[in-house]
Amino acid sequence: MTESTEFITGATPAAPRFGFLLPLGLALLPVMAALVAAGLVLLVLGSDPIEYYSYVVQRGLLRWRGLQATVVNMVPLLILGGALIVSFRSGLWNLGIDGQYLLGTLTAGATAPLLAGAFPSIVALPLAMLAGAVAGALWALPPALLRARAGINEVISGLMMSLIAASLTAAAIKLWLKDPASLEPQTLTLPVEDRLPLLAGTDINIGIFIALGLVIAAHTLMMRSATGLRFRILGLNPAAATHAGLGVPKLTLSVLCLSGALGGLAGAVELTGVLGKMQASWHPGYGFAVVPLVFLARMNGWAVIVFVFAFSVLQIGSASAATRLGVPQDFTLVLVGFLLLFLALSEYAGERLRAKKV
Amino acid sequence: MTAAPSPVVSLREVTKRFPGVIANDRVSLDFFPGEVHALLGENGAGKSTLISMLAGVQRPDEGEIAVDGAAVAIASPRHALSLGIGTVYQHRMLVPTLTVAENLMLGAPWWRRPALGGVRARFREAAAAFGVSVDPDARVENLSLGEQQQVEIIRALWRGGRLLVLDEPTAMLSPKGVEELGAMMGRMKALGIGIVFITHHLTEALDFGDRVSVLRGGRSVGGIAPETLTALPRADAMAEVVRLMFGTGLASAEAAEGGAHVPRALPNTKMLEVVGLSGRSPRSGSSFEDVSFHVRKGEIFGIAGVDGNGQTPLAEALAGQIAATGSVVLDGRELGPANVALRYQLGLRYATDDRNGEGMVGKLPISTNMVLKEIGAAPFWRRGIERRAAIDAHASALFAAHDVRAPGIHTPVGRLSGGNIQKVLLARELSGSPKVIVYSKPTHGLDLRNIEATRRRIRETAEAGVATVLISTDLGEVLALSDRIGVMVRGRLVGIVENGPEARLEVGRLMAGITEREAA
Amino acid sequence: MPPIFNEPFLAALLTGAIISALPLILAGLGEQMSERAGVMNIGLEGMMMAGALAGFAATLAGLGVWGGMLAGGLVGAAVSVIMVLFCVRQGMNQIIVGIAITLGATGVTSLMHNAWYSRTYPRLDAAEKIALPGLSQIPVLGPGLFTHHPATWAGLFVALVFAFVYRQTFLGLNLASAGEKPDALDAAGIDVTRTRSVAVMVAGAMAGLGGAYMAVIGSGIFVPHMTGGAGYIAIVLAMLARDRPLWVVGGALLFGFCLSATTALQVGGIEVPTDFIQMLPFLAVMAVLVLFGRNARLPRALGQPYHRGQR
Amino acid sequence: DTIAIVTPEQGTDFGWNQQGIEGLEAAAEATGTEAIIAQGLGYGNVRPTLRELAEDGAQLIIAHASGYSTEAIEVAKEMGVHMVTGNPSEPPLVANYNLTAEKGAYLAGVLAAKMTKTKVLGIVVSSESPNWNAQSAGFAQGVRAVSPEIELRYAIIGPAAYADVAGARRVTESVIASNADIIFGQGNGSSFGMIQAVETVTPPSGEKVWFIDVIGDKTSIDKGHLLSSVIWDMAPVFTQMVEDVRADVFGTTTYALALEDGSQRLLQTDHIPAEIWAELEAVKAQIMAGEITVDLVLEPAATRAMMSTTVAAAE
Ligand SMILES: Nc1ncnc2c1ncn2[C@@H]1O[C@H](COP(=O)(O)OP(=O)(O)OP(=O)(O)O)[C@@H](O)[C@H]1O
Ligand SMILES: Nc1ncnc2c1ncn2[C@@H]1O[C@H](COP(=O)(O)OP(=O)(O)OP(=O)(O)O)[C@@H](O)[C@H]1O
Ligand SMILES: [Mg+2]
Ligand SMILES: [Mg+2]
Repeated sequence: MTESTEFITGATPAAPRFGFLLPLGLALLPVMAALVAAGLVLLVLGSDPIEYYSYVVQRGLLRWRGLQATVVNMVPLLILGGALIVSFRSGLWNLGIDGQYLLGTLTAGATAPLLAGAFPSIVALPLAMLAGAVAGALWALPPALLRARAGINEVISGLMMSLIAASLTAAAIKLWLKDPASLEPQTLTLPVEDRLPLLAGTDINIGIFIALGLVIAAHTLMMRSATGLRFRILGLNPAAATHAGLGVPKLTLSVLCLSGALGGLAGAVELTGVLGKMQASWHPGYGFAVVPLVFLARMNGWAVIVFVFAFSVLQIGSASAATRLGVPQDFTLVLVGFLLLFLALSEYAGERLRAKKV
Repeated sequence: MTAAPSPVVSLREVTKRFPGVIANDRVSLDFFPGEVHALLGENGAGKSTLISMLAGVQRPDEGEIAVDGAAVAIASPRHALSLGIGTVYQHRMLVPTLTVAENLMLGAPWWRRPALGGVRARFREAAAAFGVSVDPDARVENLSLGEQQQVEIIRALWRGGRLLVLDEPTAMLSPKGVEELGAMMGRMKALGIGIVFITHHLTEALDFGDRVSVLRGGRSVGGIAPETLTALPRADAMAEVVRLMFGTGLASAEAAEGGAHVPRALPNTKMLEVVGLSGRSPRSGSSFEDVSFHVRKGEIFGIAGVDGNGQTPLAEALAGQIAATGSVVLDGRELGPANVALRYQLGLRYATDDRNGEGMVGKLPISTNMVLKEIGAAPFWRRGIERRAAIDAHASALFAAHDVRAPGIHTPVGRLSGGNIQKVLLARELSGSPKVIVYSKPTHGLDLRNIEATRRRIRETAEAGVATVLISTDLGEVLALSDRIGVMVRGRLVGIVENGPEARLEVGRLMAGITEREAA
Repeated sequence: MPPIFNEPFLAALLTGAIISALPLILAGLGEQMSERAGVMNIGLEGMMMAGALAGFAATLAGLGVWGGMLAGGLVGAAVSVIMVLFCVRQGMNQIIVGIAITLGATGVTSLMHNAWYSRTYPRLDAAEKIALPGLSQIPVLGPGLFTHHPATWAGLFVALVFAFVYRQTFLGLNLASAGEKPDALDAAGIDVTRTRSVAVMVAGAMAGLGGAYMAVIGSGIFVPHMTGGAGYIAIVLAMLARDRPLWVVGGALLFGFCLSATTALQVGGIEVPTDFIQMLPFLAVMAVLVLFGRNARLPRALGQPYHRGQR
Repeated sequence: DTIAIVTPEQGTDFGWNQQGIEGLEAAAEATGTEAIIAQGLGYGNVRPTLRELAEDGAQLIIAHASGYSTEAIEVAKEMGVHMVTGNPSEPPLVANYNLTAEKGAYLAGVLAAKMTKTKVLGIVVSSESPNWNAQSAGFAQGVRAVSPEIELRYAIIGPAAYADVAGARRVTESVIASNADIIFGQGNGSSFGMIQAVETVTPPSGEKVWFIDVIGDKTSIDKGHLLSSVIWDMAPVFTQMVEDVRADVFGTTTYALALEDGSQRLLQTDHIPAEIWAELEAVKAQIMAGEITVDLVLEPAATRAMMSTTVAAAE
């Protein structure tokens, strides 16, 4: 069990509740830099950066419709952020997160429509979410067991389980769960009126509150609770965990399964809130979008919220900006790439500053 | 041995700061060829920092280092080596996954092929001369810390060079090992090599050192020049050094010798009884066999033996960290299968010797490390939620009581000096109401003042009725504290001796393996 | 079995398996070295995309297959310089930078394709193969296994070279030390930063070669996102193989053969859902993990920046 | 007025996306409406884009991927905008366009059957999506109509291998090695990998290999192997839709590619001998006259069955 874990647990002596203010301050400069760099690319493409960016802000943030889309877009990312906070702070690198998300979505997609037929939504949806969470936890179990029992690195097994999940969910839908009424291989659809209730007069469903609640919960769990401390010690020094009698295998199992459950829940909430059905081709790969955000946030739940919001604005805004200005959608990748790079730079500078202060 | 006129290396007004501490404050020292320069100072005095600048690991913030009188900015360990400055660090510097031989050769040009053959032979000789048997093809991670240190010393001696820096090289050596090291330093001297020798044992310093310098709070507070040292009667020299290190009268000189043992009358209630215990450490592979002994209420049972003879696994088994066969009865209750948490609750404590490896979580603050073994328990947690106030209060109290030297209770433990980490560890294990405490090398790496304080604490807690198992490679310590002494050789408890005037001789004979299995 | 399983068909299947395995081998070997030295290179996928475009462009420009491979390697290495500067030298978070590289490179190559090729879709001529005398005459297996472009043999040869380096040179020891206990390596007088930089750039070059191979020899054309996650599979192979280059080769070939098996079954008219067959290689890896998993321990200092003298 | 289309990939694939976009632009031209193109949106959740387009005043939106159907229908009802999907029509807002070219594919099958020398034909697809299935089945029927002996090799590159050129080339080369000398290839980006194979290898017996493409016209980038293509011209369909919206009869008829208006047709290249082309024209007439019926098969299993059973029959 002697593995490098510090780069994922990070040095975090009880991070102050608003410790994310510094990274935030340090975020503005790099954002500027990234925008300029990507702007040059836009110029090469022959379109006007200013126009593009103003579109992004317009459509992703300022316009009411866009803002709603942004908020809805945040839901799964936030819950996955919570899942990763739990696992990363424990020095366990749950890269199977995408697989757990898929299993959660699939399970919710398979159960929700039926449950909604049998019970009122108030009962049906929580049940479906529970099912999703359980599915996610179960999918996290093999890597967890391998890690806990034989010390087998969870990164490899996690990635494998994700790739398997992609094929398995597709096969399951095509072979057993397909909605006969639809040509496209997808599960039965949860009727719009049975989905998570919307905030009056908006496209925003209450999933956002569930998501926010979960991130904060995950953060508090890790930073203020006894269980969280046990998890963190596991991450920072497994030998010490053994020495202090924390039962490393049990901890490992609980961390990965908890993380997996959240992963599955993310899928269930998005399905019952927005998607309504799961398609065989559905693998959005949120995991790799969230992982860097969680690192940038230094695994601080509050900061994760901020970064996820900014990221969503960008996703929604740039989708329409590209449409309007005939810029290929893949330009967004370039923009995000630059942002991550420069943000990482400032995060690093911030760490330097912090180190000086201690 | 006449000290050559001009120094090999000199430090001029060197200052080094770290967040919250000035580790070295305008230190000036000269190191001469063919001379053993003993560098003394309490924990956190700045010894390791000073030599880390010689080794090119740290750069001075101010001041300069001169080699052969010419100022050089030592840019890297490589640079230091090329200048002929070799170092054995306080913390182990071997690659755990490589074999001993590979570690010994590390540093050669990258395109070459390692010629293991020759090294093996050479190493075997050197090791033999050192009185240890380490397999050159063994993976370093399977060696005990003691063995690892011996390998590093041999490596440094091989490299030779012009200045040899040894940071607490004797910390884990057996008495014989220490003698050997002394002899070797003698040979090096003869070759005109300068040696910097850091230790917490004044006796060693005075035995091997030609010149003594003392650091206090990062400052160089003087020392004793060779001529004076040779002239001065030992006792006076000792007193002088103690005065330099701690200011006047704080610590008595014979504390260095560990103080004398006073026989005590003890109640006859067996607090800890171990019968036919055997086990092996999955980490290190070293094991112990069929160990039986008991410890009465308030008794101190010493376990003497050279490092690497299975003491650590024994301690780990007692603490419930590793599985073992046989029986362990605590206060009349059979403890059964390994279970650290339960044993801790029942009042069995284990102060490990591997403070960085398992004893502490380096990146967490001192305050948290103080309650590492009570996570979730009141008053520090309520309904699973931590109560910082309670934790900090608890920490501050211990912090003061154990005289920990650090910027504050929120400093990450990893930043502390070796000795101060040890203090935090002891503070944690002694707090609460223990029934049995197992110490493993409790004072190793501590300075005189702390050794004295720690030993006093061990005595006091024992007198308060705590049954104590004291595992130590420092025979003086065992003799000074124990009521009875068991001796471990190759994983077996080869004998148990009542402490007394005859004990030292008897223990020595047992360790040398003269009498076989006449366990009391 | 159906008559269609004639020799040419089997040969094509084997050829296909090897050709689809090679990019994984090249990139995987690179990642393996980088991880051995303690640097987690998540940017592999991006470096492969960059190499693919560069290799394709160069060959298209008339530099030939070797010219293309060279270009791919160089560009891959160039991209990895970002990793060197930010992660190895500055000690920035390797995961973020890696993902940034992958996103950026994927995006840029897509844009370039859009600008240069999306109207004409230029295609390369087949890379000429050479048949290994003797071996390629072996019935059934021979033609498929031993008739390839020399670059294929070169790729496999690299694996042997790496194996030699790890076992037989100080470079091997240095790399391992940089990943296990960098301060010990530093204390022994070897520059950790330089050692890691070399490893990362080799990884970049190898990933670039892998991408170039895929574009120049594998497909003969470039389209956006064409590596389709090969980079991540290569990372898994590298982690799985730890310090054994030949395991990377074995793992990659396993993937290749599973892919060809799919085609064989379909063309043979045997009905198997593609999704299930897609899973086979991954299930196989899980099996390997369960059996030999204990070897999958990662270097202690993997992902940890090294700052001399820090406590 | 404004009409819009939402496509999963960039409209530069000489295929599904490009034809859709060009079709919409043509329709806008013909009906004097403004066109908004939202391309390359991937296969994820497109609700935000659909809503935005509706808000920007598009009265008619074509959700140009079978995966978009559910979202599209929901947004149509939510925002009262006309939406076109692959799902069954629900007038007045939702209309179905079934872009299946089984008839064109049938003709392609006839063409292939008449041209093949090795009597082995290959069908390579990038996925098992309904419109691919329809064409594969149509092709098979066309082949059978000419000769029961000809063998069919049916291979899927991967579940959703739309961009997997390397895989496409590998699979196609294998199929050719199994003696096929004409490849009927379906798969947006990956088609280029198939073409690459067709251009670079030959079956064991050394015949020249032909490629029959679908949806778009790749003549401009042909290197002499493009035998034909089942063209999907969506302009007529889209134009019809706009007019129906104006006439308030939107979705009362299903919108389909038809041989009649040439929206579904076989591309004539100069590689096709005149006499064979004449025969094809005759077959086309029979189909339109209803003398020949081409079954519409959409299910993967059913499609595969048509291949395997026939392979068995051929042995
Ligand atoms: N890298 C570092 N970062 C922060 N503080 C440090 C660092 N190195 C040393 N210090 C601090 O500098 C002071 C001197 O430490 P040093 O290790 O030199 O003491 P020492 O004399 O070697 O003590 P010991 O005898 O216990 O080893 C201590 O307060 C320590 O906390
Ligand atoms: N594989 C390892 N990983 C980490 N630390 C190790 C490893 N092997 C040994 N150690 C450290 O070395 C120390 C001594 O090693 P070991 O457990 O072998 O003691 P030992 O050989 O029984 O000698 P003694 O009992 O006298 O300490 C242990 O406390 C442990 O912290
Ligand atoms: Mg020290
Ligand atoms: Mg020990």
